[in-house]
Amino acid sequence: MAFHSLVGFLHMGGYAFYVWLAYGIAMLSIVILVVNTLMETHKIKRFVKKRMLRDKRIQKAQKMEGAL
Amino acid sequence: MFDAFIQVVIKDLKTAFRQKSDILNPVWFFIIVVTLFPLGIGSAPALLRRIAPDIIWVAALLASLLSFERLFKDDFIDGTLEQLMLTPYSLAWLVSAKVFTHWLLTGLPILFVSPLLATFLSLDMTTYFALFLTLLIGTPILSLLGGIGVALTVGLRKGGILLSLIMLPLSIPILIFSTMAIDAAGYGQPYLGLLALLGAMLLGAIMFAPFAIAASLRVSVS
Amino acid sequence: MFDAFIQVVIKDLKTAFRQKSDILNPVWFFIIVVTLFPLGIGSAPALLRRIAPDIIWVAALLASLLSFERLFKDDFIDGTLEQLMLTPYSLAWLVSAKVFTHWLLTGLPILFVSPLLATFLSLDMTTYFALFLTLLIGTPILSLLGGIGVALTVGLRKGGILLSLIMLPLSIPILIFSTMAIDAAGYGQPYLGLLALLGAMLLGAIMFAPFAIAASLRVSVS
Amino acid sequence: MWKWLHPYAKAQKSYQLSGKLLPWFVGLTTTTSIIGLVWGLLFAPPDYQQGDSFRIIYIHVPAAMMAMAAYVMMAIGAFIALVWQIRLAAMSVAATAPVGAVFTFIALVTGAAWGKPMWGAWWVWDARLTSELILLFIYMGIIGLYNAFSDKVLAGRAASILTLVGVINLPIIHYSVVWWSTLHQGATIIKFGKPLIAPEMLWPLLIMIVAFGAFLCALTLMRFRNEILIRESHRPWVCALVTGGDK
Amino acid sequence: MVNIKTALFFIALLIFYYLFVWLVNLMLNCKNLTCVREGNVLFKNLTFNVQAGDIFQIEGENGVGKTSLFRLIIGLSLPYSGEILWQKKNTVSDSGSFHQKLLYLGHKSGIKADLTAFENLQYFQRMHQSYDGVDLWDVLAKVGLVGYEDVIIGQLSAGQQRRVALARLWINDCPLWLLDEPFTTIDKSGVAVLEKLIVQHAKNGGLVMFTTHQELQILPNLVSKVVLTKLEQAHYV
Amino acid sequence: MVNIKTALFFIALLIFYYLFVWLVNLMLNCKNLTCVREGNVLFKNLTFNVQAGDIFQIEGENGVGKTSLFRLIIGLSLPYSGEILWQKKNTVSDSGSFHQKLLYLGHKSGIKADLTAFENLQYFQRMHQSYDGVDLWDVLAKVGLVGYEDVIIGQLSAGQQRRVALARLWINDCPLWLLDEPFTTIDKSGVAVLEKLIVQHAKNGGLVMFTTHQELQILPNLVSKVVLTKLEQAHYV
Ligand code: HEM
Ligand SMILES: Nc1ncnc2c1ncn2[C@@H]1O[C@H](COP(=O)(O)OP(=O)(O)OP(=O)(O)O)[C@@H](O)[C@H]1O
Ligand SMILES: Nc1ncnc2c1ncn2[C@@H]1O[C@H](COP(=O)(O)OP(=O)(O)OP(=O)(O)O)[C@@H](O)[C@H]1O
Ligand SMILES: [Mg+2]
Ligand SMILES: [Mg+2]
Repeated sequence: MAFHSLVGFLHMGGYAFYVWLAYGIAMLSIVILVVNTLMETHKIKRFVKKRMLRDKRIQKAQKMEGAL
Repeated sequence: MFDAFIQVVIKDLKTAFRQKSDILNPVWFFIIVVTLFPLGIGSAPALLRRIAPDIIWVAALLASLLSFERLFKDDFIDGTLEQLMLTPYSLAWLVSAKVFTHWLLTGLPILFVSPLLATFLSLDMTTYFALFLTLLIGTPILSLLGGIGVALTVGLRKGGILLSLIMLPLSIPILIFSTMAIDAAGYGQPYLGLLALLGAMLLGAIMFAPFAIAASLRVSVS
Repeated sequence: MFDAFIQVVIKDLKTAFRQKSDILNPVWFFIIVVTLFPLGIGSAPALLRRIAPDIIWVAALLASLLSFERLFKDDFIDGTLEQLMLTPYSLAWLVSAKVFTHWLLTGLPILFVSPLLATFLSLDMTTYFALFLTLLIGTPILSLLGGIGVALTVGLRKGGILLSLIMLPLSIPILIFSTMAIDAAGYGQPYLGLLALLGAMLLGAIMFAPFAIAASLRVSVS
Repeated sequence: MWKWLHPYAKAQKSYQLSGKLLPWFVGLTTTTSIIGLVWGLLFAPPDYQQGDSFRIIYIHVPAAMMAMAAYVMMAIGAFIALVWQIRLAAMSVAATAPVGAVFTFIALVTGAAWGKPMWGAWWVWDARLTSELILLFIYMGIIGLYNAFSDKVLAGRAASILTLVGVINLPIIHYSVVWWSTLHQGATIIKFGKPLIAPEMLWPLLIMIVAFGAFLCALTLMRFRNEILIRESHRPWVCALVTGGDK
Repeated sequence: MVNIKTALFFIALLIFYYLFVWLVNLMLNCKNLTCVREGNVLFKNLTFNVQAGDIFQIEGENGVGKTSLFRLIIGLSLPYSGEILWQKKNTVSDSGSFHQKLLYLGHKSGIKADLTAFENLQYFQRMHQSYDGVDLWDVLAKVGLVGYEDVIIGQLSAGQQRRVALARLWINDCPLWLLDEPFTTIDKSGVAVLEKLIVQHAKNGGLVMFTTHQELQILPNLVSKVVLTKLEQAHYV
Repeated sequence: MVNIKTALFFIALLIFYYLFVWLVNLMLNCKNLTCVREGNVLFKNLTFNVQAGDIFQIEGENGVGKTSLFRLIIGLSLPYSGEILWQKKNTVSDSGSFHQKLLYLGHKSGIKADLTAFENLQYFQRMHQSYDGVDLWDVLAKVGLVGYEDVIIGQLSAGQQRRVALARLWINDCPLWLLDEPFTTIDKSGVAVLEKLIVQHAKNGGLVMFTTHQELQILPNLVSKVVLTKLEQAHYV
């Protein structure tokens, strides 16, 4: 164990700002990437569902009166 | 009236956001141009700091210029511009909306990334602050002037570079005043007067440019 | 084969000359960008001379970039590009003709005006000579690389700035080697090695770029 | 060989296979990164020169290495995609690019945050830094190009072409930058050579490299699955997958 | 006697009524229009009036000046001589109120390729304030674009793109329609629907001017024609 | 006996002749074409053959996939599955010789707005080497552009521009013509001339495929039709 207390750990021997900045931004960008990936999966599935609904709608509309 | 303004802004923003890269593009261009210079010059922080305001302003000018065309050209090609002129609203008012959108898409992002570039070019805090202020006042002027240039060239099949030809001389005063202000800030001198001058130019541009743009558009479309 | 090449060149030149300003545009842009810098920096000949090669090269790069789009975009919009792909000739060969025309319309004029700008930026004879040589070898590479970028983005509704995003990193080595060569010349050091390197890059580009362009065009058109 | 595989089965098979592989990589990532981080942040001794600021190394170096590894993966994928016309390979290029870009970004930011206390400046135009920055630009170009196409098959091909052009250019960029910044550069930059690193510092670093590698693979797989879903969205198996709950 | 008085009274009323209607009536007068493009005289002293309920077809071979005439009328370009009156008022000096009453559909369709069909119509609707009540999904269904509401226009076929532009005919209350070849790339069933719509609009008191080179089904019996012919070389203005 | 022998000989000759003609004959085979755009299946397993002398009209409502089919055939995009054969050879692997025999006219007209009509045709002629003998002024007269030979295309009317594109039909010796809505914005007399030209081309052993939504005069009796219909939802590949 290189640090004796939590405060010491957070202080990082005087380099707290730089170390935690580096780790923080790294974590943040990784989290954003993961969330983005998961959201994309979600979006694709929603899109496919929407398209299946749309196909149904198109079928229903096939016999509409007075349409162009 | 206001609703029409907002509708135009919304439409243009939507069009831009549809092509997601489109929003980032002017900024990326700006960043890349700024990084090109150190690449050529080599890393000599003092030298870089000396020419930094100039580089940043030229890059902003070019980024703004490149995205100007988008402002009206697309609308001209697909006929939306014709239709815009056939709405009951004042054309000058509607084009102000387009210019405003353009600033939102280029000027504003450039303001946001400017700290990053200040770091790249090793600017100090005071100078950066002056740079930021000049960009804040200057980029809207660029958008307005660019609007005039684009409106004049939009009907021509090859407006692209002709536009830059018209635009660049017009924007030289802004460039000069801005770099003067920044240099003054770098030497610790007062630069409020120069800022005020820029502000006055902005006011003038806001008052007159929309009408110039509207008139030019009428010429280009017929 | 050769006839087709020449036909394409003639057609593109004719199209450009029809819009007379089109030939002058890239050069004007180049000149204006180069003059913007002294305006911002103020008159400090030593400083200017120090950054002159850099400015000229960045300006050449941007001028070349701005006129790239014209290379294919117009042809894409009016369907001429489709028709070009339907001729019995190799597409790579035909696009070489287009790239060659582009160089004739941008690289060559830039070479011609470079003495003028060297004077503006108070370059001495040796440095200018090196600058000229690097421009002579470098601008064709820019045209070829630009061809790839344009071919990739021509089908997109908003290629403009995406193109610069793709292009600029690719052309950085040329910028660096060229400015290195010019700087070396300025210090009276030999720079033939660097020129040879640029020449090798040119050869490589001539060999591979047409195929990359052709492949990209096929993607963009379909 | 590839071409004779049934054209419909390939994508679905790959989707399922990658689904099976994914948990393993996720597991590997979590375990190694926890071990690596705890060891590196808490137990590794401070550097005698740099103090505790050196702990940035545990993300900086793995991120920088994986940023390049990602590009190598993409290049291989792009080559396969173009030469053998395999759509799945192009998808893998598209899947890897954002991950590589984020790693590059992390390497840049952590490097900058390390540079400020060490060199006194967030950024200097050193060869390594510069080529890393250009790598980021190239990644952004590939991503931007891919996203700009609406037809993802075409997008994949375009991105593959650009990736290959980038491959040819990367070494050129690398050497040009190295020569360039060593030509004029005197003592302005404190050059960092290979640090003589103590084993108790080195071990966590190696573990973190494994963690980042596993993470690269995991994320690439996830994005790869997304790409497959998008491009196969007209196929019955995707519809069944979507309506039949999560799988 | 009372009878005659009341009869006179009613006759007077009728006269006043017609006078009133005539005064208020929607009316487009083109007076002595001459159009010169690049030094060529396209037509000379063209005069005609369009009134409520009229359907005018501008006819003439390619390049005779139909599109140029339309652009004159709506004020996108100015005539060499002559003037255009809307409700007796010059359209150039009073363009705002004229444009409010005008729907123009040109060779260029005026829709944004980057927006979806729905967004395009929404923008049009908002810009023209009117007809806020109309359900755009309904309109899109009417032009046969069910299922394409959220597709970006650039990804539609030529005919589908034109349909989006035509959808505007359902969401406006402008009396004057100027349609420059509205039927291009529209398939047969689509053309039939459009024809019906135009007839309906005229019946409701609208004014329609259109051009086309196609054979139509219903319209030919109902239209008045303005036939433009190529001028002889001698006709210099 | 001699008679039978000679008869047999001639019969054999005839058979060989037909075999020869059949082998050499110009022929386009589309086999099991499936087209997917943006995840929508437009058509599935479409198979048809076009032979010398055939005129094919691709029919179908807006957005059914006619243009997409043309682009597949000429190789501007690749089919999801299936293949196209020209003279029994795959068009993708052997595109050079196929393109030599092919004339395509799409929604985009493929002429340069900055060049004059004459220059455009000259470029086309030179790029295709063939028909050097044709007098281009003559051809331009045939498409009704006398007096517009030296006008920049951008300054012509919509129909006139289309006419310049169509002028190519007179200056090529490609047997296979693919015309995507060639008649749009062309006036009636122009359409009649085009129809005659197409019939003539087929008679001379050419192959024509075209689409249109307009009523035609001569062609309807001569064409074979490929009718595309919208697929039901169930048709996922
Ligand atoms: C923005 C600034 C920086 C960037 C972009 C950057 C980038 C890189 C890159 C690309 C590598 C190569 C990884 C590999 O070999 O696979 C690397 C390695 C390394 N960096 Fe940085 N770096 C930066 C700042 C720093 C600073 C300030 C330090 C320490 C003072 C540092 C220390 C190291 C070390 C120790 C390595 C490992 C070298 C090795 O491979 O043995 N870096 N960095
Ligand atoms: N560029 C494109 N990107 C994606 N999808 C497209 C694109 N162009 C067309 N589509 C889709 O493909 C389908 C068929 O289009 P296509 O242009 O082949 O129709 P078409 O039969 O030629 O119609 P039209 O009669 O209107 O010309 C359309 O439903 C459209 O949604
Ligand atoms: N942009 C332009 N600049 C100069 N002259 C033009 C321009 N557009 C058209 N003209 C000329 O004006 C004449 C009439 O053109 P116009 O477009 O009005 O014809 P049109 O009747 O609409 O023909 P079409 O049936 O082909 O659409 C043409 O002969 C053309 O030469
Ligand atoms: Mg017309
Ligand atoms: Mg079509």
